[in-house]
Amino acid sequence: MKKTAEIVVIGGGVIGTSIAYFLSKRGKKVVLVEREDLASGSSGACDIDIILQSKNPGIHLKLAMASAELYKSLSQELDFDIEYENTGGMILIEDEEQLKVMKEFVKKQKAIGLQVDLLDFKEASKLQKGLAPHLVGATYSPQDAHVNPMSLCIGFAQAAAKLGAEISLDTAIVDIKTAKGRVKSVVTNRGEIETETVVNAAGVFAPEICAMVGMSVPIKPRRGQIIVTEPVPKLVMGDVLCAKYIVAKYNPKLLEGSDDPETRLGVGLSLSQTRNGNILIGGCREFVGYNWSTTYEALTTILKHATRLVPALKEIHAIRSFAGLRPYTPDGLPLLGPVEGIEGFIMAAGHEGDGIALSPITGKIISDIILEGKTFIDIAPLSPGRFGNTEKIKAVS
Amino acid sequence: MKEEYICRCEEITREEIEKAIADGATTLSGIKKRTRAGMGLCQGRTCRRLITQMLSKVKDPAEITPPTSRPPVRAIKIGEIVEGEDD
Amino acid sequence: MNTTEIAIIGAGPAGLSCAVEAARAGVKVTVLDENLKPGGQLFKQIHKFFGSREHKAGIRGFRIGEQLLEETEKLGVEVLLNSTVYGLYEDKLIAYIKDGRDHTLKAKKIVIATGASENALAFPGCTLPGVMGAGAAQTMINVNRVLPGQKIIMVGSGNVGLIVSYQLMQAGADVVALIEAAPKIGGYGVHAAKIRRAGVPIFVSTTIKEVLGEEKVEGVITVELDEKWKPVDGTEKQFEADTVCLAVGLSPLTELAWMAGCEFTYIPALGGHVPIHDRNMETTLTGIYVAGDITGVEEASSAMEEGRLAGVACAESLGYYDEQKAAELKEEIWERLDALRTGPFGEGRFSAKLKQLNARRLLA
Amino acid sequence: MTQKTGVLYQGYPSEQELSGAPGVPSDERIKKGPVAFIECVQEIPCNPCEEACPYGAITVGKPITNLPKLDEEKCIGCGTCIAACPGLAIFMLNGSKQKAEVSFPYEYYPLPQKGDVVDCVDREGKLVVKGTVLRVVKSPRYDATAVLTVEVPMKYIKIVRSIKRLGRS
Repeated sequence: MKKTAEIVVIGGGVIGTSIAYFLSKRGKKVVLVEREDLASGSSGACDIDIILQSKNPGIHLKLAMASAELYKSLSQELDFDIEYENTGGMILIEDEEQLKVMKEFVKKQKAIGLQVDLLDFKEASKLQKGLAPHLVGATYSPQDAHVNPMSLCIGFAQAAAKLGAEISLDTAIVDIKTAKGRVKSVVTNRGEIETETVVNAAGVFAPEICAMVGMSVPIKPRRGQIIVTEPVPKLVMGDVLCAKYIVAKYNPKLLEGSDDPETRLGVGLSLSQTRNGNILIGGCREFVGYNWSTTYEALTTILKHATRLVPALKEIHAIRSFAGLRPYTPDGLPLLGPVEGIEGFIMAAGHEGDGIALSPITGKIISDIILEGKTFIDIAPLSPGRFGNTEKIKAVS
Repeated sequence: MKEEYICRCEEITREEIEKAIADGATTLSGIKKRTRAGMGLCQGRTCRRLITQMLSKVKDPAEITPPTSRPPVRAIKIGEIVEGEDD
Repeated sequence: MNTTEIAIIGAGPAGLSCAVEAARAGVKVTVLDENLKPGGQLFKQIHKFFGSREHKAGIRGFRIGEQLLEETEKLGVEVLLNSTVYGLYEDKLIAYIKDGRDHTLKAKKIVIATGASENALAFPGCTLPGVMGAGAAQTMINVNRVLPGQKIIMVGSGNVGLIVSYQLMQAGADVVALIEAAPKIGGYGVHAAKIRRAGVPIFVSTTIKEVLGEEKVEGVITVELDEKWKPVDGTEKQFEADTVCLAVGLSPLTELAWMAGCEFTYIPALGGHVPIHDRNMETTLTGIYVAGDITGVEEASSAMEEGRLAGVACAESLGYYDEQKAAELKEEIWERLDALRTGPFGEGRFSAKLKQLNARRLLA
Repeated sequence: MTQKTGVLYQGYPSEQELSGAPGVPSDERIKKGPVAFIECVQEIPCNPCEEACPYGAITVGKPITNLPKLDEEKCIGCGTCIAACPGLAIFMLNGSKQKAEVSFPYEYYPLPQKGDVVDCVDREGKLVVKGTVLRVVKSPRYDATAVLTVEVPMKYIKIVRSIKRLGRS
């Protein structure tokens, strides 16, 4: 039997569920289709940071600041505890060279209105105990926060369902049918759904969905690995990164071919402590394709780096590690908005390591675009076709 | 009658797990995401079989496989991992 | 990074037997075990083993452990104790902690002999101090010489439940009752008879409804079950007890096999999901073998035979035995294994292992 | 719940199970003098009793799950098999005297002394009669399994199978 929906959202991660919620809130009949379970992709294999400081000054940081605002009231709005906490965040600085880079970064961020300061070692130690004495200082922003990404997905999905959305788990997309340049229906392993609007929020699998409409997008999986500790009393003040994390994130070319494993693996500290007390110790950035393995080299390199900056971690037991794939794009910005040449096919993927921070604002933007054709900010820099990849789109009937 | 704990490490009761199944969880990872059962020190060695029995009311136990198995399979002090053999 | 020819993870009956068999063929063998003493289950098994002379029947478990240790020392097997293997990585790299430092080991062949862990049971009060696995209680009394309590309720009538009840009494405790949820006793009648004539009542079709006590176990309420295993109201009984031992089966410790990428099959009679292996005990990953309870929960006697099988197969694949010599040795071991898997108790495991071997053929 | 009888339900062999077991001697033989009484009624893979008997009076053969068969003529009641049985399922009965003598494996401490008056129990551990300890054999070959012999009234020769553990309240 043929089902119909006004909008089909593909992907049960923090992006897809947010979009489903924001559209349902505005009366749209949404069907969210997820191949496995909510948060079973990158959203279930990441850290918990909503960090603004790591965003590139410009539209990236503006989106993150807008998103941070939405987060403040989200638990109440969803009537679901997403474990949101406005903890603040720091970026540890190890040497003078890094200090120079961070001074520049902070200046640009302040210009855009981010509250962030440069602290010396003494001030930094007041905020975060157990820092290594050789550190030269740290940045600090009270606006950084964290959230439980899995609870976020479940919270968004349950709230969307209450507003009439259908959450269809264990449902794989087989094909997307188009005619005369318009989306006609979505074929899944549980039947076909007629719809005129499809939102591709499939994260690292977005290219697979795009291929169904003859489009190629430069979203590549970029593996990260995280080590989880036993629950311990409060130790980490909030989101604690290091300057190397920033460098690794925005300069992949710098990392290739280096013989120092920390550089080659794009290792950068990303420390946060869940409400339950487990500490997440990250991270790294590697282009290894669709490979979710955890590696011995990453485990030892990440932990050596982390304990060099925060020696206090040495006394704690590691109980788990995991790997996740970030949907990387060449310019570090997501692909948001309609695809030229195919009516009703909306992109919402490619958030690299910022999916958690940008989840609420992506939901708002995509719902604005679908309902009003525009949103509070010019999203041209995020256009899916900006990489010149939309010429031969399967627009034939 | 006292609470009945299925996951001892994270103190998750039978009721919480039944709710997660009712909310649509069909795998051990799905229950782990929704309740934290299996996230503790023993990484599911104690509760995995009990939860599988609960899940087997809605799913064939042969298809109920554990979440991805990851190092470390024992709780290891981080200081010992970074203290390599060559250091 | 250390290297060796065969790395065996787990120095229990399976691991040690495998080491002896392989070392006897001349192979360089390294055994890793997280405990301070090798032998796994053997050193708490103070009862005499079943089987025939070749299975070392009539000898107490811990003495078999001592014999195996002597053989490993004589044959120059490297036994790394206090060595916790925490990762088996993609390129067969073994990562372990020994004496507080991180090490890695590369081996041509890896034998995973990590055994099984005790199943838990959930009931109100199951987290009270005094509720423990029967195996744990057995370790306490026979290895650590500490009594877990005085008045003990044993849950489960398999061989573990029966034998540990007997050994708890030998250690000076009283077993107030043994309860079994199934309608009949699971373990050997001779083990049941030992505890019945020592005054231990056995209640079949009975399970725990609740364990009483605030800080620790103070009592147990049991309830009877109908044929559909549903509690029957009004059949509650209350016992005074300070300890509840759970002997409700074991599950294979398969984390390392899953991590390495071995394929599994689901066989409840063997303890659930078990790695698929062939007649050489080799898994679906060439060079990675399994032996003992990790690949099907049986008893120590079968574990030792599977260990020997893996040892011979590894030696053969490394060229230390020619095909003909290896075939002879393997045939002998298979005969001893088959002998253990006969009779009303053994044939269930025989057909289960057959199913496991067939799963390998289907994949080949 | 009515308790069904038999080893699978009560944990010890019923009368019928014993009468059918090949390891159980005839009443006549028991009257003639000491003889092994093998309460092994389940086919488990096990044969140490066969090799322990110096007189070849016990046969298991192949497969080793066969129940042990007692040749009551060859058996002289030496008791070596009692401690050899991993299942502690072999006893020695002597019905040739005024009172019955029952020998059984005993692995508890403290051990009774020769001449002690002890509480003799049946297969359910119930006290049935007081008895006197005739012998306590603790040979190294038995590897920590002591073999006790108690003297009890003849009518209990097929009932008494052990004694209450000493030093218990």
